[in-house]
Amino acid sequence: MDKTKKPKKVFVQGPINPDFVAKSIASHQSKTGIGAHALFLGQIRADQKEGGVVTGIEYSAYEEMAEESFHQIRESAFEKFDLICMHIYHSLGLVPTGEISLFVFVSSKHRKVAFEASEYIVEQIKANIPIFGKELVSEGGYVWKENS
Amino acid sequence: MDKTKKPKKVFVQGPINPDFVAKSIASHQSKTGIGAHALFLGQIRADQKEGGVVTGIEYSAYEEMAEESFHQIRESAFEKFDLICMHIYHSLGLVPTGEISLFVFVSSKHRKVAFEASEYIVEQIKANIPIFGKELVSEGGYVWKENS
Amino acid sequence: MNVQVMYFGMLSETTGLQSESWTLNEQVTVGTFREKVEEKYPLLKGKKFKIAVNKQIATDSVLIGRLSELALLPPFAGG
Amino acid sequence: MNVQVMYFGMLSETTGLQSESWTLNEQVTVGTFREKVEEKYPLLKGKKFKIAVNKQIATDSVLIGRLSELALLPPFAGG
Repeated sequence: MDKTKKPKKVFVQGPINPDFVAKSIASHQSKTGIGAHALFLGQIRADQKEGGVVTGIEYSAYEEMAEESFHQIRESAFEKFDLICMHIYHSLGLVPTGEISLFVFVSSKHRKVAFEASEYIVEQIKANIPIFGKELVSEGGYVWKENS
Repeated sequence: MDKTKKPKKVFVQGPINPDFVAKSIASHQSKTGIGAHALFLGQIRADQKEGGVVTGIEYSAYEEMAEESFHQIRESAFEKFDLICMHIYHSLGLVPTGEISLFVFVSSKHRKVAFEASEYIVEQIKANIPIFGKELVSEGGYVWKENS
Repeated sequence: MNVQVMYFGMLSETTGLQSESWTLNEQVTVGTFREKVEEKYPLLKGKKFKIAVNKQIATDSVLIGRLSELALLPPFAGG
Repeated sequence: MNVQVMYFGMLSETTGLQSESWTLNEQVTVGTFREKVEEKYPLLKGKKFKIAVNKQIATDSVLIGRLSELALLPPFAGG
């Protein structure tokens, strides 16, 4: 299966394509111990800011540290939850409003584990990965995003 | 948006295709109030049974009642959770091992609501929809499936 | 009065039927109908099943009305 | 000793730099470095930031060793 714990490539340039999600799903159909997949997708909202409406987010990261932090999240998730597979993808660079910047994909035998792991991993990413985001607004400026 | 509460078509014949999932995701990119999508996919496991390993599930349903029950789940989910969109698809007929028989797709502004609604809806489906499943096993027989 | 009775999943194997018409007295409850159907198909006795009246799961005290659609539902397996 | 210091996100705007080399005394703590960097770039004082030493978030009492890689990290925005 997929339990090798070597660091995996997480960052992708620009938005995450729905077809990429489809390919990820299809590639798990040969893993017949899986009964449940939980997928989380983060999509860029057109929030209203002082300088207009958000048109996209420009992501940057401390990449070397982020890769290590993603690896720690992977390890702790595999320890806490009886997962069969786990994949994380996050965008760098510009992701326009309406497009996807985060894709967390966990698979397990039973559904409960998949639900719990999915939420755990997303919360860990929001809190612990050194990723930075500039929310570009329609009137030309930008606002630095801050996770709550 | 998608909040009209008329009954929607839930049942699909045979497995749910990953490309269909991709199309569903893509069709939500114009809804720029969405910040979080939670997707649940149920996949057929190759469980070991007395008569061999499961090779697929043959689904049937009391369709008219099921459509009404799905509609009730939709209504209660929209009442309980601040959702922007919600879609449910379930297979009828034969779904081979490794393929997908259930696709629950919820979208909301913030992630917490999406996680909670996804789990709620899946549990409701498992408990309350009159769907029946014959697990076909490799030695030629079958076992009637029963949700726990 | 006549009512339509449907058998789903493993219960359609037990009865050998997808559906059939029953003639019931007025004011019959679901509980009474349950006894009658188990009398007609003794193999049903060991099985777990619920009875839906007009697409709603019904308890034994519910009265079966004219033109009702009854269904015998084995354990659910959706998902 | 020389250490490399990186500034991310809005902090690279505040300092006008992505990274620079600092000369620090041995046995300097993260807390002392924080004071020094806020002295050098007074606009940092109003900002929330964490300091990572060798890719680990460090508390103020951590000692900065030779060849360390320091990074000033503004609030995270992943997801």
